[in-house]
Amino acid sequence: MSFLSFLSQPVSLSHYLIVGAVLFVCGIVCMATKRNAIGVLMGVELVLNGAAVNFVAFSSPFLRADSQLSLGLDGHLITLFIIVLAAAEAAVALAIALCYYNTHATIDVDEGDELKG
Amino acid sequence: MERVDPELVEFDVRTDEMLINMGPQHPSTHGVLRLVLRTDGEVVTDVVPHIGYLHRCAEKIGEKISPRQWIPYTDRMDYLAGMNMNLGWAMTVEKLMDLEIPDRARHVRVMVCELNRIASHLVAAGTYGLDLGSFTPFLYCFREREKILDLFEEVCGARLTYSFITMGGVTGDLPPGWLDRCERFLREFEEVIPELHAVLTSNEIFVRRTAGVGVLTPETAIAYGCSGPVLRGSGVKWDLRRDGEPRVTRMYEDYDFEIIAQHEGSYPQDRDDYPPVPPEAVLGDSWHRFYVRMIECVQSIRLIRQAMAKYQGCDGPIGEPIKLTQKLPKGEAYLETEAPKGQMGFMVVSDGTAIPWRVRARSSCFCNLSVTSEICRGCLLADIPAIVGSLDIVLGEIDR
Amino acid sequence: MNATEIIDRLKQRFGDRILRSDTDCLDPWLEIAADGLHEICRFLRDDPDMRFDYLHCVSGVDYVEPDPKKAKKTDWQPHLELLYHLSSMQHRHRIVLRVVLPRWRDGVHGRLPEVSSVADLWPTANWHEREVYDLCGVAFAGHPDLRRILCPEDWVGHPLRKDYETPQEYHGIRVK
Amino acid sequence: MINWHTLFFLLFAVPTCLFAVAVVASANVVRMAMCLIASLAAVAGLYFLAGADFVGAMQLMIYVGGTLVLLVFGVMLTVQGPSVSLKISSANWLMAGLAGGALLIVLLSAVVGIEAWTSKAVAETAPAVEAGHTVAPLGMGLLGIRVDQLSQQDPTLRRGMSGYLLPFEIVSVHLLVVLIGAAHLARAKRRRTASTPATTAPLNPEP
Amino acid sequence: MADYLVQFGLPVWLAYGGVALMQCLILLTIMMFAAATFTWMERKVSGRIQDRLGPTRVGGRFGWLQSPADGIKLLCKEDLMPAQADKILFRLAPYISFCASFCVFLALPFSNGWVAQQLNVAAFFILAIAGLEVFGVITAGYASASKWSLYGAMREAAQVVSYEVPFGICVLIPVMVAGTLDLVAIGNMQQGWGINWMIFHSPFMFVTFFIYLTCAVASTNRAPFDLAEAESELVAGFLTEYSGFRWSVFFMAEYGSMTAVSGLAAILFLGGWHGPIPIADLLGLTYSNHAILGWFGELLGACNFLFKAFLGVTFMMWLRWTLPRLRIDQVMTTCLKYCIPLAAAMFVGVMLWTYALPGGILPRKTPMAAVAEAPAWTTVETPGGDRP
Repeated sequence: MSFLSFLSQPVSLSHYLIVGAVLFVCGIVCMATKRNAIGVLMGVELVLNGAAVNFVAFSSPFLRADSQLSLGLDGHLITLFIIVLAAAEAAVALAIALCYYNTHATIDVDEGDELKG
Repeated sequence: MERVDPELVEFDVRTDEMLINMGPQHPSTHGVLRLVLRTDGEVVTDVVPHIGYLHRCAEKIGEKISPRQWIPYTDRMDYLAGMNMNLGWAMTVEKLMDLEIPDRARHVRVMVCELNRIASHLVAAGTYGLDLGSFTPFLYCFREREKILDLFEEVCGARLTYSFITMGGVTGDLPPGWLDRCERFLREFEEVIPELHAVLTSNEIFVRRTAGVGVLTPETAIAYGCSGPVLRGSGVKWDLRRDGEPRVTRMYEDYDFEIIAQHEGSYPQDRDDYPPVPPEAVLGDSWHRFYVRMIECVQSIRLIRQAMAKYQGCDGPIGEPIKLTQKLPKGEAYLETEAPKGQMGFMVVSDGTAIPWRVRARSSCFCNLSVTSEICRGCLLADIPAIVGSLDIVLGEIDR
Repeated sequence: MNATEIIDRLKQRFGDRILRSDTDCLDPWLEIAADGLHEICRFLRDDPDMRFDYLHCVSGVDYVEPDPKKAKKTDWQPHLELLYHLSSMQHRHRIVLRVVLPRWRDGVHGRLPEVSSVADLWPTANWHEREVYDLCGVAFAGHPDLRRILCPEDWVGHPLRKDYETPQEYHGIRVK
Repeated sequence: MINWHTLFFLLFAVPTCLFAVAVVASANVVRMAMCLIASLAAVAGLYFLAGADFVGAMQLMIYVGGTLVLLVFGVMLTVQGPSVSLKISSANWLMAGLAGGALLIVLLSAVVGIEAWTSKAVAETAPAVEAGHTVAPLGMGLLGIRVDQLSQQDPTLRRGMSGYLLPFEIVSVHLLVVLIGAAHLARAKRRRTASTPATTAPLNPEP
Repeated sequence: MADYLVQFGLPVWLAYGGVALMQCLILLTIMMFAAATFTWMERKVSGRIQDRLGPTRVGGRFGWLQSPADGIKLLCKEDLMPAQADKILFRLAPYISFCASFCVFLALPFSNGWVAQQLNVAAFFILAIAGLEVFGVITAGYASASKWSLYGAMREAAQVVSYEVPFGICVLIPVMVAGTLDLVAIGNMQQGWGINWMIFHSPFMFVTFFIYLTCAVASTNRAPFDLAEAESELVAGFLTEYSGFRWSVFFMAEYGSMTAVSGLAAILFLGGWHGPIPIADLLGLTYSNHAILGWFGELLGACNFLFKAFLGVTFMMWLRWTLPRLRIDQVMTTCLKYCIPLAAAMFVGVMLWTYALPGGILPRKTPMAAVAEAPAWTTVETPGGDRP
C-alpha cells in the first residue's frame, strides 16, 4: 500500500512503532558490525531507545481510538526504569571498555581473541 | 599535597605521557621562559626550563667599554629593579678601587634602592595574582608602582632604566620638594597594603592555591643557591643588608630594620595588622614566599623614612662620579648586594687599564629558577604558574 | 675562621695540590690543581668547621692576548681560569677557589679543557657549569646534563673566549 | 490534511531515523557519538509529542545529559590515533544489511498489518489535555498509589494495581551497586615500574 | 494569545505558528539585549572594582555604544579554522551550546502569564536543557584538534557534569516545598510581602540559596570556577581556536545561561515577579479591576523579575573580578565533599521543617492547601480499601 497515503493519515500508533522499529534495527546492525567497543555500546543504547519509544507510544492516550485501551501510566513508568537502567548499564559497560583498552592498548574488539581455540 | 614520586605516578587510562611546551610566549611565564612539561593527565611528572631567549651577551660587551659605560647594561638585567642593579655594579667597582662615598650619597642610595624594592615587590604581587586568575590586585599594585616611577622620573629623568647610581656616588641630588612628595606616597601606600592583604594574602581561594604548593626545604634552597625572598620564604634568616660583606653592611649601618623570615614559627611583627599565617601553609611554600615579599615592603617603608631623616640631617657633597678614562687598579673584586629578587653578584677582573679584562654578573633568578624542576615534580598543571610565579623571576636578569 | 687559617688547614690536608694562594687581596683566593678539585670541594663542604654550603657562582676567565703587539707585554702565559666563589652561612666566612686550565686540551685547537664537575656537591653548580661550558668552553666531566644553556643548541664556538669572532650569519640571519 | 500533529511528528521522527542510520553508517567513532546524541534528543521530542512530558524531560536529562556524556568521555579517553575510524570490510556490511533489512520487513509488516494500531481507528478529535494535568499521578504511581486506576471495577485487575514501589527501591539499590562496581573497575591502578622508558632517558625534547 | 488571533479568522495553524515565532523572536531579542548590556556592564563593573572608568570612548559619557561596537568588530573579524580541525563539528559546536542556553528561556516565566511555554515540568525541563550545553564545549574542544583545547574541554565537561548534581538538589528543595514543578505556580505562591519569599521559608532554605548560587556559578563556568578558559595555564581552553562570530556565539551562550540561571534563582528563591512590597496589589493593578491595569501589573512584575536577574548577574561579575581561580581538583572536592552533602542535608532539613511547621514561619498558603485545589483524586487513601 502506498507509503505516501500512509503519511497523510493522522499520526497514529503505527507511526511511532515504525520509528521504534527503525531504531531497533539500526541498533542491532550497529552492534553486529562495529569493531569499536564503544560503537557496540552505542548499538545497545539504540536498541533500548527503540523499545522505550514503543512503550511511550502504547501509553499515549492520543494515538489510539479509545484511550481506555492505552497502557496509561505503566508505559511511562517502565520507560523511566529503562532510562535509569540504561544509565547504569552504560556506566559498567564503559568501565569494562576502559579496562579492555588498558590491557589491550586498543579499543578494537577484534583484538580480544585470547579465548579463541 | 605531598610530592608524588614519578615512578609511582598513578595512571587510570593508558594516556601516553604528553610533552607540553609552556612558553616561550605564554601568558603566565614572566618574559620569554620556555617550560617543557612531561604530564600524565593533570599530574606533571617532569619540568625542564629552557632559557636563553633574552641573552644579549652583556658580559662580552663589558670587556670593551669602561665600567661607567656599562651601567646602562646593568639596568636592563633586572628591568624591574634598575636601581639595585646599578648599586651592585657601582659598589663592586668601588670595592676594586677602594673608593669611599660621602654620607649624603649613601642615604640617597638607600632611599632610592628601597623604593625600587617596593616597586619590584608590587610587580611580583600583581603578576602573581594574575597567574592565579584574579585580575584586580594587578591593577591596584601597578597604580601604586606608577607613583614610585613618577618619583624616580623626578630624580633621574627615567622611569625604568635609571643609570642613577654610579661609582663614587649618585649622578644628581634630589630635587627640592621631592622628600614630602615621597612622604605622601608612603602614607598613601600604607593604606593600600591592608587592601592587598585582604584581596590576596588572606583570601581563602588564594591560600588554597598557594599553601603547601611548591615546598622548598631550607637545605635544598641553600644547595641550589637560592637567595632573597625565595630563601627567606624557606625560613633561612639571611639578608645581605645585615649578613653581607662589610662594604654592603656599612651602607645600612645605622638603619634599624627587621629581616623577614619565619623564625621559630613566627614572623617579626612590628605591626599588628598583618594577616596571620594560615594553618595549611607549610614553611617554604609559595604562600610564604609571597608573604615575605609583602612584609618586606613594610620594612622598606621604615628604611626610607629613616633615610629621609638622615638625608636632611647631613649636608655634604653628593659625591662626583669617577672619570670615564679612570684607570682601574689591577686585581679582581666580587661583591653581592641584596636585590629585591635575591643576591645579585658582580665580579670585575682588571689588568690595570681603564677597560676591565672580564665582567661577570651572577643573577639571583638564575639560581632561583634552577629549583623549579626540583619542586614542580608531581604537582598539578595548574600549580606550575603558581610555583613559577612565587619564585618571581625576571628573564632579563637570567639571560643577561 | 679567616682566610689564612682555611688555607693552612687545606695545605696540611692536601699538601702538594694547593698551589699558590693570596690572602691580603680584596677576595682572598687559593689556587688548586685541576685533578684535586672534586675532593677538595667535598672536604670544604662536609668538614664541620669549614661547612662551605653556599656556592655563589662558577666563572670562567680567558687569559689570552689576540693581537701579537700586546701579547709580548703580558707577564702570563695564555690560559683559562675557573673561579669558584664559596661562602658558609654558618661560620660566615668566604673563600675563592682558582683552577688554572690550558686553553685547549693538550694544545689541540677545538678540544675543550677537562675538569671534574661539582654538580653533585652543590646542585646550583649544574646550571653555572652549563653556562661556563656554553660561553667559555670548559667540559665538565660527570655533569648530569651538559648542554648549552644560553646560546642555541647548535651554536658554534664559545663567545666569551678572547679570540672568538662572531659568525657572519646563523641559519640565514645576519649576526654581524 | 497535514495538521500540526503530523508536521511535528515528522519534525522529530525523521531526524531520529536519519541520525540512527548515520550512527550505523559512519566509521569515525566521534561522529557516531554526535549522531547518537542528536538521535536520542529527537526521541525526547517524540516523547513530549506523545504526551509523556516528564519522561521526555527525564530522557533529556538522564539519558542524553548523563549517559551520553559518559559515553563521550569514554570516546575521548580511548580515541588515540588509529582507533578513531576502524574500517569494516564490505562483506560484513552486506551480511549486516541483509539481516537488518529482513528484520525490518518483518517488524513493519506487523506494525502496519494490525488494524487497531493504524490511523483509521484514531478518533477524529484527539481528547484535549485536561486542565491541571500534572505529573503527580506519575509520582504517586512510583510510591504505590495507582491514582489513575481508581475507577477500575474489575477486582482481579484491581489487585494488580499495587504500583511500582518495590521496583523503585530495587532500582535505587541496583544503581548504588553499579556505581561502586564501575568505580572499582575503572579505578586508577598504581603502576610499580617506570611508566615509560622516556623518563629514564635525559629529557631532550625534539623541537 | 493564539486563540485571540484565531478570532480574526486566521487559520489555526498559522495562528499558533505565528505566536510561537513571535515568542521566539521576543526571547531572542531579550537574550541578545541581555548579552549586549551585560558585556558593557561587565567592563563597567570591573572598571569600578579596579578603580578605573571602564569604556567611555564610544558613545556618550558612559560608553554605552561599546557592545554594539564590539559586535560589529566581531562580525567583521575573520573566522579562522585550524587546518586539521574536524570541519563539521567545529562549525556546529557554538550553535549547540547557544541553542541549549536559549531553550532554557522557553520555560522561564517573566511574569504571571508571560511565559513562552508553560510546562508543568518547567523546572525539570530547565535542568535537563542546562545539561546539554556541555556538549557544545566538548565538541569544540575535540574539533579544534589541539592539545590545549582538549584539556580545557575535558576539564569543563567534568566540572559541569559533576556540578549538575548539587544544582539539581538545590532546585529540588524549593520545588519540594512548593509541591509543583511549574515555575508559574511557584512564582504565584510567593506573592504578597517580601517575607513570603521562598528564601525566608526556613533557615535551611536560606542556606540552600547560597549553595544554589555556588553551583550556578560553577555550572556556567564563571568566576572562581572558570577552569575551561583558565588563561594562565591553558591559553584560552576550548575557545583558543575560535574567533570572530563563532566566538561571539559562544560568548552569548555563556551570558545567556548566566541570565537564565540567575532568573531561575529569582523565581525559586526570591519571589519571581513579586517585589518585596506588593505595589501591584496596593495600586490596584490587578486583572480583577481591569484587563489593561492587570497588564501593567504584569509588566511591573516582569521588570521586577528582570531586575532580580540583573542582580544575580552582577553578583557573578563581582565574584569574577575579586576572587582568584580554583585548581581543578579543588573544584571537584568543593563539589563532592562540600556542595552535595550540604545540599542533601538542607533537603532533609527543609523536609523536616515543612513537617514540623507546615506553613513555614508565617501562616500563608501551605503547599498542601495549594495542592487541594488540584482535582479531587489527589486526596485519596491507599487503594484496596473499599471506597464508600
